[in-house]
Amino acid sequence: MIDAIGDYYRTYNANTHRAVYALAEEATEAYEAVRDKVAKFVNVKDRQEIIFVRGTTEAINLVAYAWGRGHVKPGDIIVTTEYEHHSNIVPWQLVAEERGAVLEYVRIDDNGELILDDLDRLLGTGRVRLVAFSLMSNVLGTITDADAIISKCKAADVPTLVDGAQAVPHMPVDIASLGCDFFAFSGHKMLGPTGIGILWASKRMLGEMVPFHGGGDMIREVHKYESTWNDLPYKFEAGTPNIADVIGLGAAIDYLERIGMKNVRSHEVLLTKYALEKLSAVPDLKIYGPKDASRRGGVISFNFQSVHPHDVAYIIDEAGVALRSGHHCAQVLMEKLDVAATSRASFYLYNTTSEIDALVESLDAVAQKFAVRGKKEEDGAVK
Amino acid sequence: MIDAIGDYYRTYNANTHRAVYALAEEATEAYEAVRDKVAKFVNVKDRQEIIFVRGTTEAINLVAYAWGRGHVKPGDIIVTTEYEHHSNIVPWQLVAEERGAVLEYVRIDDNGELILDDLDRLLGTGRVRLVAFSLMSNVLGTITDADAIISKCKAADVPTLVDGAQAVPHMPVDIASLGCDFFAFSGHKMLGPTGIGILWASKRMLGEMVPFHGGGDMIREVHKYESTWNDLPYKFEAGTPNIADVIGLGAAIDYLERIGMKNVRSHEVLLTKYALEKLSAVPDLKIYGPKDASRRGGVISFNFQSVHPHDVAYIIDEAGVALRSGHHCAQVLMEKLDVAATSRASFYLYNTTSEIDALVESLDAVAQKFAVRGKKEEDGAVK
Amino acid sequence: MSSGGNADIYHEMIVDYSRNPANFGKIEDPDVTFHDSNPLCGDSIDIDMNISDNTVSDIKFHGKGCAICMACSSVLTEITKGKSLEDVRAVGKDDILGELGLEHLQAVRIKCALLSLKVFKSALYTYLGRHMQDSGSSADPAAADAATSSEEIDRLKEEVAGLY
Amino acid sequence: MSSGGNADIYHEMIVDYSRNPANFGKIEDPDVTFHDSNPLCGDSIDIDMNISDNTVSDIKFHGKGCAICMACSSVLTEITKGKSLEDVRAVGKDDILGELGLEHLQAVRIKCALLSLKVFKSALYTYLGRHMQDSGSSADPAAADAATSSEEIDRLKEEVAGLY
Ligand SMILES: Cc1ncc(COP(=O)(O)O)c(C=O)c1O
Ligand SMILES: Cc1ncc(COP(=O)(O)O)c(C=O)c1O
Repeated sequence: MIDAIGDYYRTYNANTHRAVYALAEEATEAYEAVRDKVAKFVNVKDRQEIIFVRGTTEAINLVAYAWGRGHVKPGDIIVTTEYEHHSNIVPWQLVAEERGAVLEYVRIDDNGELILDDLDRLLGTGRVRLVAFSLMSNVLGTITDADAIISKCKAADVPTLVDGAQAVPHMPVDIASLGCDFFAFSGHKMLGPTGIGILWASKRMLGEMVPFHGGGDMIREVHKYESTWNDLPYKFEAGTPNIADVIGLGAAIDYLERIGMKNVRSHEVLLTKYALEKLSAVPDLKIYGPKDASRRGGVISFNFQSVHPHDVAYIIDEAGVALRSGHHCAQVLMEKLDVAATSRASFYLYNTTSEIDALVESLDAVAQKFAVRGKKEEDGAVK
Repeated sequence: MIDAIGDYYRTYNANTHRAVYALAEEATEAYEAVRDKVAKFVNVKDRQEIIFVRGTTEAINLVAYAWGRGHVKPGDIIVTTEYEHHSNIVPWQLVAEERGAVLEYVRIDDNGELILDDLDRLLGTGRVRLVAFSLMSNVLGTITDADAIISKCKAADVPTLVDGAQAVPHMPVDIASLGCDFFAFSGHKMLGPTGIGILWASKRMLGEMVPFHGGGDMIREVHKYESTWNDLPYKFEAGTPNIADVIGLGAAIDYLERIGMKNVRSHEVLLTKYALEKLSAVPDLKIYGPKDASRRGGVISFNFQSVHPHDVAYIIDEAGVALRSGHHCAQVLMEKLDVAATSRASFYLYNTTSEIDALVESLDAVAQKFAVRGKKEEDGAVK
Repeated sequence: MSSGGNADIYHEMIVDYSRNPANFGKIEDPDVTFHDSNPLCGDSIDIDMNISDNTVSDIKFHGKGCAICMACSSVLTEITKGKSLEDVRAVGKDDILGELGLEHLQAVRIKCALLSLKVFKSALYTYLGRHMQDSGSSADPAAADAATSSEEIDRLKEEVAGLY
Repeated sequence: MSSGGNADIYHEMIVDYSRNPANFGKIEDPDVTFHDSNPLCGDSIDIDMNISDNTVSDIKFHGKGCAICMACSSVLTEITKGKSLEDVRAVGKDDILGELGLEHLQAVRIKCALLSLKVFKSALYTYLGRHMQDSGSSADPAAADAATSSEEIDRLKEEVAGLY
């Protein structure tokens, strides 16, 4: 991936689409070839439906502006879930406020899975305009039952938006067979560069959408007082595109395809199973999300009852497994779990069981340091 | 620049801001250090006013959405100029249409300079809400008399937006002494990577603006039914930032500062003077824009009377000077010049007079091939 | 890095056509006219046609374009003029490119070469669509004879969409 | 790549404070209270104070935070409790960090350490601002004595803004 980006700058660094000369042609071809790669990778038939954006966040905001503002009416309901990333909540809060609509949530149960009865109840009102959910929670690891949600929504003629940022890097994803209307994901979560992401939307939806950013490349003809728009997907790609990072993303997809997403997934299931088992033995550790590795991805969130996750991450910085502490951009979920933050271990294709052993060892050391077995007297009490 | 990006991915590839561990800290520090570099480079005192975006296009659209939609009222006038890039026209067309306002143009004279009487006339209506103009035309090379425009606007209490995409790479720019309200530019035009650009806006303006993209990092607290926003500049930087390219931009700025923008500019003035002289001798060639190299930058647009610029660029692809043909995302200007496209040569710090000689030589060859001296009979006539 | 041989495509025939395009101009009150442009390069072409006895009795083009565009537009009008609708429906990109030795044109220039073909096919389905309606409401047996199924028109539209 | 010695900052004193924070809790009906949070880590702190005779007569904190945050909040309340307003206005970050041996804390953790100081200073200017208004409309000589110029309040606000 790094090589692909370096190559780009060293050899065919020229703006895409704009110029006639040979450099530009090579850049355009490389850029457009990645569009085909992406389409194939997530099984999209029509390359014109693949729009390059900065990341999942921009993808969802694009939908919120270019579709949402035109289609959400006062009194409408937008549905999301309690385990969403902020990028699948805040854009809808903003649209809802602007359009006089309301945002409602599908709740999660104690196992960290969605309570689909909530969806039935909301759809029953007849006022739902959009259902937006992530295919895999980036905190709990839960794999959403997308088929169930989408078929319910289809029956109610309600469009669906799927946040695939966490899922696409970790399991095979087939957009055509999902049957959703919008799908968003990010390059940097799948071994690709930062600054690039993808919005897929069906031709039908794209046809209903007004332009988002105005500027170069998204136009057909600009006149002083009116303009016409370029064909799809360019209508939604204004300005100089992030050419180098698109090419870098292409290299990342090549790499993942060589390994095979099925293999990525099965490796993670193994690691997750192993990790869940080992972590259960750490004293005083609460593990969130489904316990069954086949129903979840390889992110595991947990907390000591009496050591702040911030401290945990800091102390075990050397363990060799990426351990993050924080709200993971999921404060609504944190509020639900009644914590400020969690620690989160993420497993990917390059991780091994011995790294999990190292993680568990350092967690044991933290437990010892803070002597978590001996509870502190105040324990959350407020005098 | 390439090295800086490669280093980033090889060593401190981790998301900024989010995690505690050391990698993330280095990434955050490197990312934030570039914010300081940018501020210093264009003389901005307050680093909180520097917002990282994808490019000039996104910067201007951000203003159009987050400020424009809240401040432009029916009947208002937004003023731009005839030599703007599409990215400083189309966003205003979209706002104007949405808000029932009108977009008006400051025209250019035969020398390719703005007719400031038009601005006086428009400001005289008392209905102007914003004046948006580029500091240097990317087609004509004209350096805008920004001081005159901004002082007129200040006197009328009208905010100004400056498109600095073409100017910042080619001449010293001092935002503080300009006194505008918004300033936009792109990394890829200043030897930096694609996918990164900057919006500067005064604290006062930023204070009047609603968030643009909702999502991670731009929030302070997210609750189910309402959220609060992060401090500046993060309020306007939602989602995973384009960390690697920000770091790459930092390397580009270091490079430009080592050379010195004054030196960049004076080298270009020399080249431009030389090129204008040589190009005037090519048969049948019309040169657009100011003839005085001190009033213009180093892009020179020209056309043969009877060879399409598309063909010119294609034939002389080997000349060693980047020659582009097209509308250069300035179709309003093309309409004004009454051409479909122009050829455009761009000079930068690495160009030499011998490359200009090579360009002129190949233009002569084109002239010969198409025998431009012998006019074709139809010559634009329509039977 | 250079793709090499760029200038090869500018042989005498192309240069001649660009200086003296064939069938360049407008038809007064044509039976059908169509306009389109290439957003990236600004080329823009109009084609006017008269059609009688199921034959392209006259065709002219005007607009702005590069030498490739002008030469291909010239060739297109020369190939189609006087031909039956059936024959011109079968004209494809290879017919145009082959005539000018442009079989190996690079992807970016293909749009220059095929813009006029796109406009021509669009003009054709516009005419056929209109004609089909006419023939539905008239009793003219000749018109009924020439009437085209709507599937045929859809096929033409698809062909246009897939041209480049 | 690792910055090394991360764990060094978790010495006994920090761990103890995090398990048994000093002055942890709420004051019933306090003279002044203030809340703030760190958006990145989710730490959130409230400080309640009673002030009499220009002295911090009581101070308590509550909220969620990491060990560093808890320890620093504890030290802050211990340092300021019983001190005159003049003295506590001078308390700076080095006083807190020095007490806990955290002088070389990395940039990302500084926010954890100084959140409570930020909240404390904010509570202080809130109190002083309110007090200034009160003293303007009352004839209480003691209040007038303690009254602070609005410049002083601005200076405090600036200090808060520049803390990290
Ligand atoms: C004057 C001017 N404005 C705006 C832009 C648009 O910048 P970007 O494509 O990086 O968004 C450009 C160049 O591409 C430019 O030259
Ligand atoms: C589930 C989920 N949605 C959305 C995002 C946001 O993606 P980005 O920051 O690339 O816009 C992320 C991760 O960062 C994520 O995990």
